Amino acid sequence: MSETAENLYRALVVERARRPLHAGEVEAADGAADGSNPLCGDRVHVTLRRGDDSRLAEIRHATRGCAICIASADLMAESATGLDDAGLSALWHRFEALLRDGEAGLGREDGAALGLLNAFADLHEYRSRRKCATLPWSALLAAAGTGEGS
Amino acid sequence: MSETAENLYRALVVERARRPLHAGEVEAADGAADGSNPLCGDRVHVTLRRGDDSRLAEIRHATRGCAICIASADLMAESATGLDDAGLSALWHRFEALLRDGEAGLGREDGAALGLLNAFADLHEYRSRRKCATLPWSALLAAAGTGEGS
Amino acid sequence: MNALTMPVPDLSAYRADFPILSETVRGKALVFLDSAASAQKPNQVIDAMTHAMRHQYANVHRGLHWMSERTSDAYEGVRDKVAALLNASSRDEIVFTGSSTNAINLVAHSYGSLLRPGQAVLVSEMEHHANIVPWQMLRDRSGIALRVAKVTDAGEIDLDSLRAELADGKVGLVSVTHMSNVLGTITPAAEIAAIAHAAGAKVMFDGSQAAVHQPVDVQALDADFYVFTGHKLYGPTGIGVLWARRAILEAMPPFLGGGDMIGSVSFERSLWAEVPHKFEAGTPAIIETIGLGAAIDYVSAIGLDAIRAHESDLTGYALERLQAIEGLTVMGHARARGGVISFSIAGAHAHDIATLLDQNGIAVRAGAHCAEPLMKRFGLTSTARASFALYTTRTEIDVLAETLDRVRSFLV
Amino acid sequence: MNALTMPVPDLSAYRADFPILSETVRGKALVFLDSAASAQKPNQVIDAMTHAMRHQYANVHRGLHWMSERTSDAYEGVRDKVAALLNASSRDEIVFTGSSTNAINLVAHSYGSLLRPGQAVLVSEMEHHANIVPWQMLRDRSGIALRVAKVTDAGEIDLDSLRAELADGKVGLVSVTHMSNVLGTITPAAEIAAIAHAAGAKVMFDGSQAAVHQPVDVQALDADFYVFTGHKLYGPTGIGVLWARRAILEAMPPFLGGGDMIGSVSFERSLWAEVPHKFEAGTPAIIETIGLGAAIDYVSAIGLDAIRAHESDLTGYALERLQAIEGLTVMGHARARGGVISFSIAGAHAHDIATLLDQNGIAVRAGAHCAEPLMKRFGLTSTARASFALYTTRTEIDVLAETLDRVRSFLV
Ligand SMILES: Cc1ncc(COP(=O)(O)O)c(C=O)c1O
Ligand SMILES: Cc1ncc(COP(=O)(O)O)c(C=O)c1O
Repeated sequence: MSETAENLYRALVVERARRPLHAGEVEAADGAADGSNPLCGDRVHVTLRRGDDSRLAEIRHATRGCAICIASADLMAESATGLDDAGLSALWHRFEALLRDGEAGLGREDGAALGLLNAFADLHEYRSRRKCATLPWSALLAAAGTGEGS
Repeated sequence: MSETAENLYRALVVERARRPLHAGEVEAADGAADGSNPLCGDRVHVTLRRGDDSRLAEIRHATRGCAICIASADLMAESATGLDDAGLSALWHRFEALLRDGEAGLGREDGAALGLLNAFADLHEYRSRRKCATLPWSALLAAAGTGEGS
Repeated sequence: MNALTMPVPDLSAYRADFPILSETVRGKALVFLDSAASAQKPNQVIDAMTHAMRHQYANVHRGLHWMSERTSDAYEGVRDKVAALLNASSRDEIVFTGSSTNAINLVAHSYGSLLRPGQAVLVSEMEHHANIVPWQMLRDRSGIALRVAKVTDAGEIDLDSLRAELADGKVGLVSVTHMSNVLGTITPAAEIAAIAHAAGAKVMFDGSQAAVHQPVDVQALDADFYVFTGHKLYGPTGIGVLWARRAILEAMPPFLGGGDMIGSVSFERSLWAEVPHKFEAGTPAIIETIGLGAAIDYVSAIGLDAIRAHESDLTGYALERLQAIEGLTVMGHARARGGVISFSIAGAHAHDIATLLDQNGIAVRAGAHCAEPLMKRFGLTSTARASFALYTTRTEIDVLAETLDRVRSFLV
Repeated sequence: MNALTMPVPDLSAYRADFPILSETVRGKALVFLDSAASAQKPNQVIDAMTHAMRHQYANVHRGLHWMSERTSDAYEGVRDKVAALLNASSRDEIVFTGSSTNAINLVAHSYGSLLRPGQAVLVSEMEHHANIVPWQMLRDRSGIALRVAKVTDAGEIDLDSLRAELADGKVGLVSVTHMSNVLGTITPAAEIAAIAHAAGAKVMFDGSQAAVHQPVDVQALDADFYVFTGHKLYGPTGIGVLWARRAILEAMPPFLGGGDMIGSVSFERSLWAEVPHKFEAGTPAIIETIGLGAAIDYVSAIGLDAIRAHESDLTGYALERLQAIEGLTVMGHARARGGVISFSIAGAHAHDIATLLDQNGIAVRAGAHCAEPLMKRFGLTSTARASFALYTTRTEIDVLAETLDRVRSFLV
């Protein structure tokens, strides 16, 4: 695959799809929600626990889906841990912008804030796959009760 | 109109459309029938009287329609007078062939048998007008009870 | 004629975009005055369709691959163009259908199924069969009533009759034309919408003719449904449009079942997709939709205001020239009218007129124009009809008038 | 594979007729293996449509003028071509619709309205949504039952199950596919027709896939209804075909109302036109029908026997090459099959496979293929699907197999 696959399926994505670090379920969760795409049958179950400061202390996902979907769930769990609701919302909007417009559409600050999530920078060229990456987010936003998400 | 109209609207056709010679109704008719074309609203009422030999002794038509339709009714009445049922049927088939294929499709004998009806020789090039010429015939065939006609 | 603030634009340069206009017919230059039946296609439309088939084509929506994504983008992009053309408040209010006829049948089946026995649908006497027969079929299927608003001698919808039919509050839907395909009358759609709404009825406009000849703003009209058909708007056949308010579309059940209109399917139960996809079953008319998009770009670049001004000028000129012909009567004389003129000549049958014009290369329509009830209202069985498009010229109207004069003296 | 008496023909020269096949995608030569979703179009089809729009176009049927008559001739001429393609006993048995989906919905509404509560429609587990959802909607509208014949593990219709569902004589219509768009299975249509008729049911075949890959003879099959869709037969979108026996069509009420399908209209009552026009409301897809005619001429000149032999050879080769890939499973192994192969790779998701193939210029479909119940039957949510056409080559299959091998080692 090398050169051509590089762009979309970066090593980090393939790695996390194969061996997710945040798979599973939070015990005694403060929030939980499902996301599903009836067109391909993909499903994500997200559970989360909040700290005393109400920030997201732990996020786990149980995902049946494609590599993009699993890796997105996993990198989402990693990136969103430690955020408060405003921070989660801001990160989601940056991620959405990345999927819509690619890196070109983002300021330097956004790029820095996205961190690991920049692994999906090339997904904007594959419009029909965007939903694979946003599915875990809609579950997380529902589990966090922010009233956002697609 | 001259040159171009010549072919379809021959003088005989225009003449008979303006002043039909066989318009009207046969009194104490032996047969009568209507033809109508709902698409253009044209109507023909044909009445006929048979002689002692059962040949067609008199044919009259009351036609509301276009020039082709009125002229066809009138030339039909003239040409069919004196025929027996077999003769009527034969003339109809020749006329139909003329409308379908033009003069090229007919033998010399047919051409002679058609007589005045040859005035419609160019109608085959105007497919959507053919029905205007056949409408009176379907009424006549019905009035004569031959079980033919379109 | 309406007083128009716009000077008459010169659209003659656009004729060159329509290759068919250089054809000869029976040895004469084609004079095509049958655009109300179907308009000719500019190179821009032909090229858009050809380009899709040569370079960028696959089935839409379900494909993850490049050709499918790009074709979906092109297809869905036309939804935005249609929304802009009609000034719809959302692209999701645009449903693609096969034609105006299909769009009206969709509404008659789907919205019609929400009407209850005792309720009525109100049409006018000047409707095309496409806006009569679907309602008759609904009536016979479901026991709603079909009411008819009268048309005046001038050829306008009689608004008093319309109000009277609405008075008992039983009419659920008023469905009338926005421009008559026989009389050319442009109906006062905004006024009709206000009257209908005041009586608690929804209102649908058949814009098959109107959308071609003038700008349409469904929000300004306060319409609930609007339909038009691609082939009259210089686009391909096989594609039409239904616009309806989103809340109405959402309340309507789907009409046809199949791929693309579902969320999920099991034998027990299927879930419908969101609007507008709920109403688009099966592989859509992809290439034709792309062609329609090119047609919308084309007329938008010229400007529908300019097209209206051009056709208005032509119509005024044609009325003048035709009415000068001995024995010629024009059907209807509405104040607001577009480029469609139906006429009779005393002593000459419309079919003979049409055929003799055709022998001179001039294409007009003759018959009842799919509007038998209107013909009956005027005591006619058939007329000849000349209709104009953005590519029609004064010279063509001169040829029509001169030839008609000769036809008359030949026949009468 | 069926033993075929015909030697494998070399169709490679025909590739040049399809301009899109020279395109590159993401920098690679396009390898288009998604023809079962929609086939690409040869120049002959593109040119026929372009010719109509450039040189000979007007609305059909009602015009007396030259352009209209000639266009009507071209349009009606395609009815003869379709009748010949299907070996229908009369051209009047051919109804033009917008697609297979529209054709099946027409039958579900019109013929469906003749079925009585207590009667049933029988489909199979391997149907496309287009042959499921219209019957569900009929069920929910009119109280007929929807029954389902099982599919065997091999991916064939279980004829014992079919017979069992027919045993009580309550099934009015059996509607099954003639070729699965997921499994490639070609169903034993003549045998199914005999079984259905013996139980007093009529039978309809969804030929959307079958008509593309093999000769079809509706009389030899003893079918009652047959549908197919133009865009899969190398024709344009927006055009489909319903064939049905004349007596059945005559007994069926019309479906959509409007122009062209009526004899006469008054507000009280309208009279329907003769078949097939009774079922063709409004301006038909004129340009698309002409395109379909060109497509039929095109495949007929090559010969559907030759196309079948070519695709059969390709399919055998592809099955061999794909099944050699580690972890790859082909869905179904019917004895009679056409050029459609669905497959999974252990540990790799179909969407990832499709996207990685697309990055290499190879277009395949991934998902449930508008056949969710069949996927569920096989315990799958999605597969990748490669499908072949007359222009597909062994080289393309080599590229697919080699790339799949790399995709597998990359993902798994
Ligand atoms: C077996 C089968 N039936 C029906 C259809 C529907 O065809 P269309 O979308 O052209 O209506 C398809 C293709 O999508 C198909 O493969
Ligand atoms: C006013 C009006 N309504 C409806 C139609 C039907 O359009 P279509 O035949 O494209 O469905 C037409 C044209 O034929 C029309 O002029």
